[in-house]
Amino acid sequence: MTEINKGEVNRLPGTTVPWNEIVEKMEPIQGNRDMIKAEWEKLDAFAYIYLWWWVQR
Amino acid sequence: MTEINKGEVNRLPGTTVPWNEIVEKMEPIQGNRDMIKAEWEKLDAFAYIYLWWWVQR
Amino acid sequence: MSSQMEKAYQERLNRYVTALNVGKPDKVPIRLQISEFSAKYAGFTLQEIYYDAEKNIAAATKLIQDFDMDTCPGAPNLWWAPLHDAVGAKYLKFAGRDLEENRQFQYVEEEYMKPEDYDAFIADPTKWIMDCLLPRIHEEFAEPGSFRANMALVKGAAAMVMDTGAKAQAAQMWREQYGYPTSIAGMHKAPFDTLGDVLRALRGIMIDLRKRPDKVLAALDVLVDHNIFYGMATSGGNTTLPNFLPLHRGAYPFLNEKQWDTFYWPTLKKVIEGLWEKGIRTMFYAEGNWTPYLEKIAELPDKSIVFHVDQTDIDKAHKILGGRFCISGNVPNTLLSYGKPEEVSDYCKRLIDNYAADGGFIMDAAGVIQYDAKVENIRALVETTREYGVY
Amino acid sequence: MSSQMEKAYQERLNRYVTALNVGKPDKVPIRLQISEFSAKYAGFTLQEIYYDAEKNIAAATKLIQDFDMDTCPGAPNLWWAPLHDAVGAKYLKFAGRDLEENRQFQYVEEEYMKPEDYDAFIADPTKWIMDCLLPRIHEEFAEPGSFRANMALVKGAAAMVMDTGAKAQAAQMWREQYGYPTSIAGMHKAPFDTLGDVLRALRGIMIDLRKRPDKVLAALDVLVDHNIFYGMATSGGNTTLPNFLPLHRGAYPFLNEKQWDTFYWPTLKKVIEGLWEKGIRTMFYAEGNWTPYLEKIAELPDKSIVFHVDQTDIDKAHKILGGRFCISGNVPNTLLSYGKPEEVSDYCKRLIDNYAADGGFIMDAAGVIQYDAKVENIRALVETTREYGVY
Repeated sequence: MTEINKGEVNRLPGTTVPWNEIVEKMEPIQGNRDMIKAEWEKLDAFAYIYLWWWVQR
Repeated sequence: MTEINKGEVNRLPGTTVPWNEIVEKMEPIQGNRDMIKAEWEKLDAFAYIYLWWWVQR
Repeated sequence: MSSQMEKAYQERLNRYVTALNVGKPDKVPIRLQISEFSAKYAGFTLQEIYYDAEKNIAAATKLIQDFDMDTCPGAPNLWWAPLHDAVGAKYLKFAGRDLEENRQFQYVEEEYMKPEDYDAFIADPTKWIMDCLLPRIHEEFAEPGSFRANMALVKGAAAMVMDTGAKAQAAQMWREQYGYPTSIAGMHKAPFDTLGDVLRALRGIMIDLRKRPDKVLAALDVLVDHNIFYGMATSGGNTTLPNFLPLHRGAYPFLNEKQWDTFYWPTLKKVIEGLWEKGIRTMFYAEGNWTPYLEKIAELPDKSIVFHVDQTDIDKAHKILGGRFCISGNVPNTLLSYGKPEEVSDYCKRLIDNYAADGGFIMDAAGVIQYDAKVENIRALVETTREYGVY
Repeated sequence: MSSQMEKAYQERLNRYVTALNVGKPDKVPIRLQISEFSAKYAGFTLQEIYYDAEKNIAAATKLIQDFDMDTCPGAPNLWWAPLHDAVGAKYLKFAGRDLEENRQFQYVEEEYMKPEDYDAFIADPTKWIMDCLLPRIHEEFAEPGSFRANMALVKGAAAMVMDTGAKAQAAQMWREQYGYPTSIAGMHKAPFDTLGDVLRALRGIMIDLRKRPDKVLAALDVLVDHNIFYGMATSGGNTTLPNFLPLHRGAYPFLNEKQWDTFYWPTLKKVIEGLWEKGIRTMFYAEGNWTPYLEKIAELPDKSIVFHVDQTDIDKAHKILGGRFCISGNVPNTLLSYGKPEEVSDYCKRLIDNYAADGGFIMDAAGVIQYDAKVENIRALVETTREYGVY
């Protein structure tokens, strides 16, 4: 079950699938972890904005 | 039921949800129909490319 | 970039930012917020503006070619209709599709969030938007997981990146080829408006204030950090230009004074202060009349907003907020539509005489300039301000 | 755009296109297809190339600043890893994540399409990709309709637009600031490779040829129009530059001659001819050895391909295809990695003497230039060709 259920995840503003939910699946990370995290978070923030855009008109 | 089932739709290359499947829901179109169609088809072609990109590597 | 255009850009930007910082620039800055008027002026139908991304940009370019302002009004469409079509979005009707090709867009107000949704919304609003709201408001996403719903997400997301990218490229082009900055970077909303506009709609939110005020307060609290993030993310972290805040339900007399104090102001204040802590100033675009609330608004940190005057008493706004906050506005849109150029000219001179003397003032229409404004009146506004508004 | 750079752009493009049209330009055009070597040369790790979009572009920019070629090799990454991470794509391993930060990507070959999928694929391949393939190859899309699956579609689509947009902007920048055209516009595949690479994998397709040849033929037939469309759409309709066709399973001796005639060639020929009817030339990037098939390839319409020589017998290729098709290649990658500059130089001179005399020849390495090439050998290739390759 990969679904994130309500309450299980601390979904802060700007996040849909937080990095700490995903990093486990990536381990062991062989190189520069911060670079991978930063890019994950940028695309995740876009997904967040996509959802909220329909509300923040 | 909005799902398109296999065989019901003539999904030509470059299309995912063909214009003729969607235009009925838009009727009556009040203005320039070609402009709306062209933009629908551009985004639909992108969706098509998104899917096939994972195959055409 | 030619150095001449870069110089013009810096001059305009400096004039604008000096006023935003309540200082006195060389001239009164001119910033017009324009939507459908650009289409009319450039000779495009409204359908073209909503559907054709290139004409949408070209309309704004035509304006800065012909009028000497300090900021580019930006592309006139607020929404790119093909993005809405791709997901089957129900809440806006556009020119050329549901409406005749020169009719202004219409919002279809409904309770897209139900009273029983409050708990799920409060617990995890982002997930609630995905799981509950989008299937209701996007016809193509009515059955999540279906082929069509999957296509709607792919196209919606792609279209948003395309639209954002086209507008960012346009801003770069206006800078390099015409020496113009844009007037705003990003946008956010008052938590009460986030809840009261698209989600619960006017009728729904007014009932909630009586029937379930605690839920409303809890939802508003949850929204504060989301709305701060939204402003930051949509501005791309820009701390030079103001972040647009279109204000709706807070205008007098939607709410009574107690309701305003309880439901509207506390969370809005937190959002504005939160952005200001990150260096982002809010363009407090006070549509309608905000006169009764000026003393409360004066509680905000100095310079944290530019207060935009629509039908607020500008004399009182100037007395209460002036010197601490930049003020912009307020040439009436009715005057721009039905008045004569001389009347517009006189109105602008009065504004400059009465409110611009110490700086901290930006010339603008009272509201967004739409299809009905007359070209000669816009010209009168711009030319009068340029000639008469020299410090 | 400065007129000097535009002039340089037109000169390079004209030289390149003249050769593509089997004509004799002023000099032998130099077109290098470079991937990981750019990273090494620019001083970036491979992880940076795969993860950081700006460094990926900067690496190619560094090459055209330092080497006088006729086309820009383009950004070195074939895939932007954050896009793959966002959907949890399983079939590629990237430097820095699954691999050390300077290891070349690895493809994880599996039968992502099962034998029992043929009928659904043949009936509606686009729907099959969405409904069956993506949940298998994208971990984040394992449960269509779930929150995470929906987010994977949103991010995947957005990332693709971002990546495509960044590369299009880079191409514009290479033209305006450096006077360089790119070497290709868009890509397509042989139907047999579409089926045999990602979908059925080598083992699967080889079994299918014996066990279910009719299904294979039906699937290949379905693919013809899709692959033509894919080439057109990814090129944006560009009819000046060739459309890249990386050829895999058709190299000798993957298939025996009868298999090649039956399964590989007929649908590939249709794709190439279909694109050529629309004005799009194919860059027939024949990886490996294609000597036994040269007579068949000669059946294609004049100029419809540029035939790229890797390990194909270049003498035979020149005899059979020369004069009707441009030929490119074939400086061995082993020579570029382990040879000396004088050896590279001599090899280039031999190529020019033997195959370039009548025009219709483009200097290039035999295969894509990767991490192991030596800088001094690339320099020898470029400088020798520039000096010696003057008509």
